[in-house]
Amino acid sequence: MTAALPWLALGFPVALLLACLARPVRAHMLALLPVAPLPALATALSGPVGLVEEGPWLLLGMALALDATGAVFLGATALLWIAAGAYAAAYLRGKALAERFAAFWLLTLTGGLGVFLAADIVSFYLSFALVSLTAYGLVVHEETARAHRAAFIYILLALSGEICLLLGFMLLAAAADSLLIAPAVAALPDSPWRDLTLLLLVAGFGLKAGLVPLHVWLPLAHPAAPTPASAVLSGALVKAGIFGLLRFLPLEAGMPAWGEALALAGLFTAFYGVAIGVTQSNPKTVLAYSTVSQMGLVTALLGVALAEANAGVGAAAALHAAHHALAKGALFLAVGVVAATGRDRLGWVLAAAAVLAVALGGLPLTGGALAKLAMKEPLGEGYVGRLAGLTSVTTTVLMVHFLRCLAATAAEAPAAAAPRGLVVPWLVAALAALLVPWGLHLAGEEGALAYALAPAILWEQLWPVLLGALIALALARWVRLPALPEGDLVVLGEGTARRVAPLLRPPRIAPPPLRPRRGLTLALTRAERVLREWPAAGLSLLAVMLLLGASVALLP
Amino acid sequence: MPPVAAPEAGFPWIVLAILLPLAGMVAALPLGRHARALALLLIPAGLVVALLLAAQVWREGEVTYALGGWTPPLGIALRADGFSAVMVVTTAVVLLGVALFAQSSFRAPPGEETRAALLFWALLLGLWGALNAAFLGNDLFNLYVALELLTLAAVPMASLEARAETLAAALRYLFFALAGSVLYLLGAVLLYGAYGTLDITLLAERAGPEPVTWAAAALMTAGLLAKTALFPLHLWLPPAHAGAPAAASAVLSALVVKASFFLVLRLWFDALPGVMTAAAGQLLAALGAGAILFGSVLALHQVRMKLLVAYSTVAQLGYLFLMVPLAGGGGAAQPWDAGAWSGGVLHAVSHAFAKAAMFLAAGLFLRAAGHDRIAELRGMGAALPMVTLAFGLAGLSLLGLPPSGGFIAKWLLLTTAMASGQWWWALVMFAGGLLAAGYVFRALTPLLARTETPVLPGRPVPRHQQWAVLGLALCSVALGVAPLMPFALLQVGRPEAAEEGIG
Amino acid sequence: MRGALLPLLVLATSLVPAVVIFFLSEHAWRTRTAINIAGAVGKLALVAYMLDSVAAGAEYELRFPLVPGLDFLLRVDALALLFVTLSAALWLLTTIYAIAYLGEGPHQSRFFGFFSLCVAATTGIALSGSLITFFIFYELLTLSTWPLVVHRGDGESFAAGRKYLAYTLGGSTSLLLGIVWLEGLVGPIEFTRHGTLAGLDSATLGICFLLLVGGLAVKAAIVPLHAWLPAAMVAPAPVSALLHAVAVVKAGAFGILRVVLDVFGIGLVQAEGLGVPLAAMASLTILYGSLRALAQDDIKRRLAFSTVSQVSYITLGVALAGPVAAVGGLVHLVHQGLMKITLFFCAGALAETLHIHKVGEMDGAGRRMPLTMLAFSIAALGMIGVPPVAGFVSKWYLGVGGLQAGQVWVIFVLAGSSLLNAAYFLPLVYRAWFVPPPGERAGGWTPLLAREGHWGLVLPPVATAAVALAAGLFAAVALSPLGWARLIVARDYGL
Amino acid sequence: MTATLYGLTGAALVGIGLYGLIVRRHALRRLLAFNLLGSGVFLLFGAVAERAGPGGDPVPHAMIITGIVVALAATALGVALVLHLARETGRAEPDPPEG
Repeated sequence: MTAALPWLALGFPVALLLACLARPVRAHMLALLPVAPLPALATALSGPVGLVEEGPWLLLGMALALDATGAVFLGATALLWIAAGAYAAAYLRGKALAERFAAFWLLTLTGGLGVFLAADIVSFYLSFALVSLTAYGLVVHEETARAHRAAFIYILLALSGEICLLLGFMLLAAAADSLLIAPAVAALPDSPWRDLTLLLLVAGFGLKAGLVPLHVWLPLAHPAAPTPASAVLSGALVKAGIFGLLRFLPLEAGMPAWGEALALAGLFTAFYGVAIGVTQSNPKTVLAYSTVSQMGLVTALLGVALAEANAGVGAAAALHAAHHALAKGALFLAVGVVAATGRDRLGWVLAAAAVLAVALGGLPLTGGALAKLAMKEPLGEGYVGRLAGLTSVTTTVLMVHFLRCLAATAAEAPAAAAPRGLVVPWLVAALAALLVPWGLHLAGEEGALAYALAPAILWEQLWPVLLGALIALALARWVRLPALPEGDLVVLGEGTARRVAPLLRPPRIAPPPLRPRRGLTLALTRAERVLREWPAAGLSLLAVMLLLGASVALLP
Repeated sequence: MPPVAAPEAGFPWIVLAILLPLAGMVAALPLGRHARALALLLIPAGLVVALLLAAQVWREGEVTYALGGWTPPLGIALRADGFSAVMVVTTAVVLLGVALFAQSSFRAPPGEETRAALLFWALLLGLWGALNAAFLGNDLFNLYVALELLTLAAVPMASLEARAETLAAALRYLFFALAGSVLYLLGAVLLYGAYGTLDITLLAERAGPEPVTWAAAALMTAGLLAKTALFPLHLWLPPAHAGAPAAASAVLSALVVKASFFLVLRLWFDALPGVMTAAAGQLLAALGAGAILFGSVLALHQVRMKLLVAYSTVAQLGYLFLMVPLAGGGGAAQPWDAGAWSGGVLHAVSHAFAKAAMFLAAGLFLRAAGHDRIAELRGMGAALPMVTLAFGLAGLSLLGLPPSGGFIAKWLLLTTAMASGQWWWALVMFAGGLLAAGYVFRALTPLLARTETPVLPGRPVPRHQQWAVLGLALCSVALGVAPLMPFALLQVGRPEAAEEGIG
Repeated sequence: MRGALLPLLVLATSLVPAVVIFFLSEHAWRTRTAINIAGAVGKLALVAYMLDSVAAGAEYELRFPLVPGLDFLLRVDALALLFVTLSAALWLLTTIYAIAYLGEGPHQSRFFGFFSLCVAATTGIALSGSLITFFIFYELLTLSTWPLVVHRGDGESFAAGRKYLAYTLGGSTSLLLGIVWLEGLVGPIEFTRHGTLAGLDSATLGICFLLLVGGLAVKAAIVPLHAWLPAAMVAPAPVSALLHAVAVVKAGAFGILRVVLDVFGIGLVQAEGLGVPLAAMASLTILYGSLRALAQDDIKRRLAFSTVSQVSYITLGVALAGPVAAVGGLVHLVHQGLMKITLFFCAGALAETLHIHKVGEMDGAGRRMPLTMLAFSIAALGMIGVPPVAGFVSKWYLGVGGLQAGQVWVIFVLAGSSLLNAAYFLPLVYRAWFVPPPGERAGGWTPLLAREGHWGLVLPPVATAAVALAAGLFAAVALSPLGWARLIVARDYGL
Repeated sequence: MTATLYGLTGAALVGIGLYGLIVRRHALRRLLAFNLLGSGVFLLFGAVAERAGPGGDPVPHAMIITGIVVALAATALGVALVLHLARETGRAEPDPPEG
């Protein structure tokens, strides 16, 4: 039974999509969205399963597996998908093109879950590509100019990322002569193309995870999508990149140079995201930058692990991912709820959002705090660890900024209330964001509870949050930050592209004029006229005769 | 002494093959309008005779027959080897097609003037007799008579439509052919003076390389080339062939020029193999190459379809002469012997079918449209689909593309050329094929063009004529699908020089 | 005896209809359709039967001497069957499509006659067991395609036809020269007798390889011999489908496969260093074709240049001369056919139903013809190499094969090509699905307005797209194109 | 001796005939030139027969007679054509005037 569950988890959304070919099912398509991830949640809850090679006839021989880390990733994202799905069902009801949205949603969902379940390279790539490409449909959905631009940049970078991954995977598979991920990664350190492979993989996954400078699509795409889509994009889909790094970096063997570089890139991203984020005013954009920052942090964690050959880092990363997925998802959903809520009822909504937001900064007793706790040890005491600790402060700064932006977007009518279809999924996600990390934490070693509640630890977690909040308020009060465009660096790229594009267009070459009659033809026609003359013909007859005679008589 | 077939060795089909048409011609003259019926009766019968002769050759090997029981050098011998048999059968088949085609064009219903009809059928029978005589004769003087008879039948045929330009063309044809005949006769005289015989088999034994034979060979070959219209002696061919009525053009282009070619081969391979040199072979091939390139380019630029087809004949005749230096070349790697020789002969045969079909098709277009200007034949393909198909199929053979007799022939020639290291002749053949593609498709293009309103033939084209054209074209294709039988037949009595080469 | 008869029967299933159709009256619509469909179905059935037995190791052979030493030889081996199966299946669909596409148009007997003849020639090419038999059918293909290219009968068609002939006949000349040269040295060359060329010197081998592959490269549209292909897109859509996916281009690629695998043999090609230049040419073509496609505004022209690019994957695969890459090349023969024919079917349907010819007119096409555009999108994604569509499998094998053959640059060619493919295919897909059709507000989609064309124009692309998807999704099944390609390579390499 | 004389005369006739055939434009002149040519050849043949010894070789004689008949027929045909041509065009020159 457990062996069949992963297949069910992937097959169910696809089956639902196929069922939508029938008109009656299609009429209720939106209602399917929260149902589709249920088997995946069940799979995650039933715990790790070993390698399941029940699909040797699929793709190039498909195999699935679920380890403990994968189960956490899968479970958390499945929860988010359920909540966001329910939210989407309410959000899009009766709107145009809802069916198209639902179709892309189901496809993205399948890919997003498949990433965590795939045990062979090709299935992984398939899932990853499915996520990347079909998410386009979610980003562009509203068909506004902004959505088109965001979606274009998204697909451009996503495709580049796909290509990098494809090449990396080819190199990996060719070197290992195996399509299963585990043996292929184990063989990577001895591959003749080791560095090229790593470069391509890091670029491909980093792009998805928003590693600077490959992050530019993220602050454009996440806000442009409809709110529930933003939630899964920022909550669930970026995790595919992190999970990819976790799966494909040779953490057991360790590679100090690569690890260090990755850690630095991650840290830089963590701070960069915040720095740009505080200049933004759209709450969704701020959240997107926050995602960039958070993923940078996890990347730094993985970098350290790679440098130190610490294969046990998965649990910490998973915990962070689980929390971030649910919290960030819930925050995005909150944006939609706030937008539908009047000033009169805003208070409790903002309060709940505030808890979620500051939890990302590591507010004690929240899931965020547990995540930071789990990451503390693997990050170590070095400069990376210390700098990573500082991100609690910066994250809080960004989150407070977010709350201020969020409050400004409330509905105009003071008495407006968000429909229940939006509020309930949001609350479920928010609750999950608080509770799931605790569940995971307590499932760990004994004494985990006491450790997490030790006053020293609590203080250690509290002061950065307080500091961050103070800085944020100070910034808001006294500093006037410049308003940077969404997607920062991308503007430079677009400008360059606009200038370069005309140069690439091939010049029009006029076809050469046809010459009426070519020289040879003319000459032959003249020759024919001469040969047709009677005396010429007679002389040729004589000439042929003499030549024949000569060749018979004189030549061998 | 060659074995002489005793009269009881087998029925003398060989004699019948010559006598039947000649007797028919004589009988036709007083018959007037009924000459057509006689010809239509005799031609199928002649085909049967030809096939029986071929079967005889196939079963018994080379057939010789001494006329009146006198053996050479005193008597005159007829001889049928595989080569002759193949040519005789080809002639009969082409004539059958042409006769079917012509039976409605050259008929004289009671009350109409009968001259053209009588003349055509009588000439056709005479021509046929002359052809068979040329293919079956084993005596150089006999062959001269056959050639002359051929000329005397062919020239009036070219001028059946007594317009000024056809008459002029016929006169040029006549003069050139006569000049050729005289040269040939002069050579024959020299040979007789030196060796006292004109029997090919005996000459082959007696003739050696000495000045008399050299001169004779040069004279006879030049004379025959003039009759074959090998470049640069082709001046008479395009106007004569293009000016004749379609049925006549078909016979002239398909068969008449082949007779003198046949004699060139007889002379070089059977009569004087020891005399000819490799250099002479290269010279002949060079002329052939010239014909291929020159004729093809000119065909490419013709405005009228019949002229295009006529120039294509000039070009295609060139291929025949490429076999001379290639014979005997590079047999080691090939599973066949005498590839080039067989290829050349097969080319002659497939060209006969194809060219007959093409001229007849051109004639039908001319009839339907009232003119044969290629560019103005737009839409004729839809009006006469079967004829267009036939034209295309015949073109296939000229291009040397499979499946067609032309392809097999070209293949044999090409492999020998490459195997014997004479790659330059292969290049010429390739160039010729490409040029042929150029002119064939240039002619096909307007035919297939779509017109605003469907084109209707100006004069109705009888169905049996269309079938005759298609039948001939299919023969050229069939030769490419099943060439084994003619190929094997060709090997009967094959001259040694064909395998060992000349010079 | 039955063994010898089968190849002939397979050939006859399209040859006989061709001949019969030529002589049918223009108005005998029902008879013509019946004969067409019967032939196609019959061929498919025969092929299915042979697939089963060839997988079990059977081989069929029919030998018919034309002249001594020049045998007409039909052989059914695994490679032949790969191509035959493709052409048989696509023929059926293309016939259905063509019947719907041409409707009541003129000259149908001629069209379908040559159409069937074209398929017969393709079948012959696939089944031929010796170089000369191959050449015979190769030429038959050239000639039977010309009337199809010029079918519209206007000036543009004839210009295209002239170009087509000039290129292909030039190519055949080179091919024939190569064949004649080789056979002049070693006698008849059959595909089963490996090693006959081993004794020749390097220069001769090199020149002959150049002549043979150069001649075949015309049909395979390898740069710079590709110019006929984009010109030939003036032909009706079913003909384009035939040219690009089933017959002509494939014949060239298949010929290169035969020459490399069965005439020279991988070992000799490697030893003489002939593979790498060929692979380089193929790579150049892949990139050049894509770049040119990018600049085309006409949809069919864009697809045509895309074919130029895609077909060279096949050549690239065999030229790399490693088993895995060869699998990639072989399997792309089928995959490209499935995907490209889908694209052309769709382009034709768009032109017929909505009069869409240019990229800029594609706006909202997906909302108006959802099924057609779904098929189009699947095929386009497959061309880019997105899993699980079949194109991915080809690319994967080519890439891994290239790496294992020590040619790392190959993967960058693949990467560049994929990006370019995306750059010229995705705008079409994007416009179709995400831009509202002219005259409709953004965000409005009323599915009821969808108007697909005649079912005969919809079913074939949907079917081929489904098969392309299935070929990728179930690639690991033994009878999938991939499974079959593996079987061929395993037999050829004696693995 | 007679044989040599025959031979020389024949050779001279052949030369003259060839010259006339090539150079002359008028159809009748060409026809006459052809007859000269033919006669030259027959004379040569006669010489050959003479050389065979006393009484001569009968075979060439038979051939000469046949040849004369053939030449006569050809000449008749030629004359008929020339007449026809002259009736159609008023000229007896088969070559197109522009050449």
